[in-house]
Amino acid sequence: MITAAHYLALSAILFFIGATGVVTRRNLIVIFMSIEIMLNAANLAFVAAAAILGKMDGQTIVFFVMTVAAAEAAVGLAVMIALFRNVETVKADEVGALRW
Amino acid sequence: MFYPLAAVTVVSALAVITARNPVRSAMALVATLASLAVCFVALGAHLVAALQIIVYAGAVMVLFLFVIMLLNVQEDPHEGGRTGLKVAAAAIGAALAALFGTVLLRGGGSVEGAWPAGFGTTRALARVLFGDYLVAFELTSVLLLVAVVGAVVLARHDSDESDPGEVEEPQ
Amino acid sequence: MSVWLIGAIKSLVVVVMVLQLSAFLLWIERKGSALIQNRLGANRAHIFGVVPFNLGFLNTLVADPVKLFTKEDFVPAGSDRFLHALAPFMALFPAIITFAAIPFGDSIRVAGRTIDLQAVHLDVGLLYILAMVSMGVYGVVIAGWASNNRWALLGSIRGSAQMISYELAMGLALVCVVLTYGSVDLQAIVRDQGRTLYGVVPAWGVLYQPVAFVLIFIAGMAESKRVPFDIPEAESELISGYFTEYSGGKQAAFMLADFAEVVLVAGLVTTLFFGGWQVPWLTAQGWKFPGAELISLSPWTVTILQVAAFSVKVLFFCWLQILIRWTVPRFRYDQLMNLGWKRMMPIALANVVITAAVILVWGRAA
Amino acid sequence: MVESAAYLRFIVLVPLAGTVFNVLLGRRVSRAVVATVACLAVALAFATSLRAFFSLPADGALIDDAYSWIRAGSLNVDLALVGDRLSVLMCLIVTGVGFLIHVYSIGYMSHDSDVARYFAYLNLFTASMLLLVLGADLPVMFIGWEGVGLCSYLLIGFWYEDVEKAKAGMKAFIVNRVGDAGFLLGMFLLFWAMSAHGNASLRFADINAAAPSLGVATATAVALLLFVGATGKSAQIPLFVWLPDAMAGPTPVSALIHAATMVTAGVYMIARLHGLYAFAPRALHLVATVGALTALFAATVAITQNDIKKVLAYSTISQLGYMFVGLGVGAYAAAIFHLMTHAFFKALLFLCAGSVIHAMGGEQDIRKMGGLRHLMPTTSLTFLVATLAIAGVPGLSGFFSKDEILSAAFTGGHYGIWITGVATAGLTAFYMTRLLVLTFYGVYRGDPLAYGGIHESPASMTIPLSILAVLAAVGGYVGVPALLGGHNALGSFLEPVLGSHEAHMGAVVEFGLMASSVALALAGIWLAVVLYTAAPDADEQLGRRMGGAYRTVAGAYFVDALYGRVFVRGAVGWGRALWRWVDVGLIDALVNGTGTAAQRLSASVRRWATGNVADYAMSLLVGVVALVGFLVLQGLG
Repeated sequence: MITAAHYLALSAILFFIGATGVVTRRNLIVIFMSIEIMLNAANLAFVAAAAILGKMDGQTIVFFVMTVAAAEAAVGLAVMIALFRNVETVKADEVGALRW
Repeated sequence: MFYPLAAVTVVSALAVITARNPVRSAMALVATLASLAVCFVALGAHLVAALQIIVYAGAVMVLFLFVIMLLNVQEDPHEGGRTGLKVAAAAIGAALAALFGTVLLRGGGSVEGAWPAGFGTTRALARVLFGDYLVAFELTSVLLLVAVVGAVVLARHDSDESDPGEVEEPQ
Repeated sequence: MSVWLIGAIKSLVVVVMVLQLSAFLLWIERKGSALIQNRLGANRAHIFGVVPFNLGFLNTLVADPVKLFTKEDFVPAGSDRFLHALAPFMALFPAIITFAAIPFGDSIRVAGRTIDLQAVHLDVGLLYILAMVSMGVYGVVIAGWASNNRWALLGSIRGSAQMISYELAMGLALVCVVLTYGSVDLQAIVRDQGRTLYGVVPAWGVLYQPVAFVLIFIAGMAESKRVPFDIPEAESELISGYFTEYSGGKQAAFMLADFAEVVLVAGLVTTLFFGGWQVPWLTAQGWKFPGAELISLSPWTVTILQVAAFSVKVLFFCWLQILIRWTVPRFRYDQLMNLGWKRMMPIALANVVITAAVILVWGRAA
Repeated sequence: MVESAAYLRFIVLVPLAGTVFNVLLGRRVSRAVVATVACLAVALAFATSLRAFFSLPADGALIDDAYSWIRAGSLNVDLALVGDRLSVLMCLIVTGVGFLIHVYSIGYMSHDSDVARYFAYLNLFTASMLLLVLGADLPVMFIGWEGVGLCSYLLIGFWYEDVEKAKAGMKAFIVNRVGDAGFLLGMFLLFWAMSAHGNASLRFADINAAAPSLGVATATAVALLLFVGATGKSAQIPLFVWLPDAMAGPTPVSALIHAATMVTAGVYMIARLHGLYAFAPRALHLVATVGALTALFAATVAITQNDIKKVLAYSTISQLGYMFVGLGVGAYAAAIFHLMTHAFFKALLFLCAGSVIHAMGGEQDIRKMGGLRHLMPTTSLTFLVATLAIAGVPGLSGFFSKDEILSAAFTGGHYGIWITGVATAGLTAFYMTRLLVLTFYGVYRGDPLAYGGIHESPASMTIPLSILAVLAAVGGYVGVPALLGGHNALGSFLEPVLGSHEAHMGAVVEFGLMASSVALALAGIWLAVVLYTAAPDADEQLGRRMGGAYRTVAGAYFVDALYGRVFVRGAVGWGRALWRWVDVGLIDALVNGTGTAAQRLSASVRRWATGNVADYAMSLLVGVVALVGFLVLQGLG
């Protein structure tokens, strides 16, 4: 019997994978993808919650999360293109001009 | 059905953060998203699943790939550096997963119980979306518009570079 | 367990149908293009070298795949082998599984069980198709990337840009369709087209949404990346575009995917605008011509007629696409983008607004 | 009886307008326009003063309450001007003499490149001096007091390219600050005392009226503090040292500021506050003593000076001493009388000296002059008149005013002071005659090549000289004492303001006094004529013969050197010590230490900001784990 707990655990694991990716990777695009994993982990939790409660609100939230994620991806990738045009890199640790 | 699906999801997610090549990461992410879509279907969220594929796999990830190719991001030979950070991150991430798992598991309940009639259908979602969340929905459209304009402004070359008509103007 | 079994059988039927149709299209294209260009076309595939035994399309049907699959599977140096191998399947797979949602007949009753003549009955069928079509782009992108070849990469970038662009117009046109029928369930949409207007004219979607039909047909052709939308392949410019570095079975997969997409477009257009499996004036009980008595037919007969009608319609639109492919020259890249963004998108948007307004004022047709 | 007269303010404002004009436009218009505007401004002020003079009420004053300046708590200070007999007389002196000096300056400064600035300063000085004179209360007077100090500084250092001259200006300013500190303290104390008696006003009328109720101790303290201010401004012992150096300025400036007007401000101030001083007899006695000592001291120094302007400077100090003697013995009217006659003849002397310097091309050493009377007849003649006037030759102005002071001193029983005064009169006659003889008589001792270039000054200079000569000659007849058949018009004119000081000893005694001083003066003249006509180098012989004593006197008793050693060097030493130990060692160390500490702290903290997103994400993650862990534990517990 698969319970909501299974899906929620899966969600937690995915979130952990995403968070780890954000911290360990240097490539900004991959970091971005890791963030998408985290967002999707949250989505999964929402959908599972909707299934538990039998209400549609969870799925509706997912709709909004997706929209925001799409907007974020559009702007974020545009930023990356602008960044690359200026400093010729998308490595997170090579873009430290504003440090200190 | 759940366990193989979960396995695929987790493995592909791991592939996203371990692959050296960004394109492979992206493809692994597509796999993750697709298997998550299947999870959504299993949880009765058909429309969300379809949207997941259309929006994420179909649009966002293509955008990612497009940018990767445009910037021609190569494999990173130094990606192996900072082992300490990686170990620490993995440890903390695991701790986080454990904590979340603890919390989430306590809130467990059946997902295959009696859903109300029409649960997960387009009609049901639309009813909520255009009812309780109408304002948020409309605001989302504004957000998207702003994001589109912002993306265009950011990614655009400077106008004096890209406009050859200006250059060819006779003196 | 029988649910699984029935599903498996249906899936198998659909897959085989699509693949065979695609292969068949290969022959049609060869002979059709010869017909259009006033030449003989493929005529060298003999059986045992005896001309009378040249059974036309059957020979080519067998010979082409055999030839393709027995060629060397070449992988260029410095490429990503895994992705290189993955790409053809990424191209072919979405094209084939899209058919899962397309109904090819009304539901039938066998041994007390109602079976939809549709691989999977999806509540969100139309969105599913859109989703799968959007997945098709990966094959192109990955192929170009994995080939470690500039032409291939250029082709894949062109291809992805083109597909994303036309997906937009297609999506907006599909919105009109959804508005018209009030459903995203393809079976429901087809059933709805079984009505007649004024008791005479079959209420096919093209009568309600002619603009959407044209848009979806054009966009669909663009999605299949065939002439005049073959910018990503463009032999004269990019050798062979994104699958320049492919040979043997993998190249065959790409070709198959192309033809599968042709079939898919035909199937989609048929389903949405030309009544799908609906035969004019044919009801579940039999033919009911306007102003005439009901000609009673057995359910099996009706089903066979429906499937046949669907097949004929699909074949017609396949042929139409091939006709266009061999008639119209290739667009330039800027023309392609202009058409997608500056012509079709605004038209589609206007169409959405007008449709919504009409429905708001007069109500839905159904 | 008080009459409102709003035109009083124009006496101050018109010269000020001249300043504004010359500051803003002076560099753009011609020299003629600059000079005309400046002179016209003073002339208008003089005319307005005349109007005020003729419309003076019989017993009372004109008041111009121009503006309510300070309203703070119980303190009410109005920017009010008062035109009573004293201040209007002063106005006439200031504007009259000032006008002549302005006219004289046209010729004197004709070769200078920065006339606009000169006349702007001069007009500003006139305005400030008139404000000082007309001010109805102490703070307003103080504005004028500071204003004239500022102008004095600016004009002494007018040729600021010469570092010595700029330094002289600074010296004048700094020494005056010492006096001003006394003035300010006196003012504060007075305000405190007045407030304590329920009348928080600093109007002169109120002060003089309230003086009896202040108590002798308070009145004495206030009077002494204000007198410190007066010694600064009027160059009395111990703050006289700036005046000889102030001769660095243009000579008309010396005439106007450092002889005729500004330096008399202290005298005027004490006369104004005579009601207060009347109740501080000890202070008054000190004033007289200081005045007498200064008079004698400066006269002795003047004998030994060889710079024509330095002689006149010490003479001025000496004559100011006379005025303070007058004040000190209670003869306020006599002091003002002497102030007026001194303004005439000392201004004339300075202007003549200026004429000589102008003619000699800047030469000021009298040892290199001589015989100039043939070349500069007008200057020579007017100088002679002035010399006789200051020497106290009967019939000329100095005789009457000086005699009045001396007789007042004797009458008041201040015999020591009287003796000092008489001795000073003799010395004055001697050194002035010495100056006259060495400059204009005998034979020319200067550069023979320059002899041919010496010429009489232009009319713009000689006409003021002539007018002043007439005034110096006859100015005394406004105050002819009753003894000589007069009725002391000035004294009675000022009586409503200053009160009367008529204490007669009898005709015989007075004649005796008069005769003794006249005899001493004539003796001084005779000695000087004999000595310096015969031997122009008598000073050198005297110096050789007297040695150290002569050098002491010639060096002004080394007061300057003493101040330099004690105060200046002390102040510099203190400043250096404070700079080195307090500023650098303490304050800088604190400031820099704070900065360094912040820098070190941030240097270690900023390592957190690596610029790497991964690290930020990591810390975020740690925080999330901690937070969630806390919540989980709380939820489990």
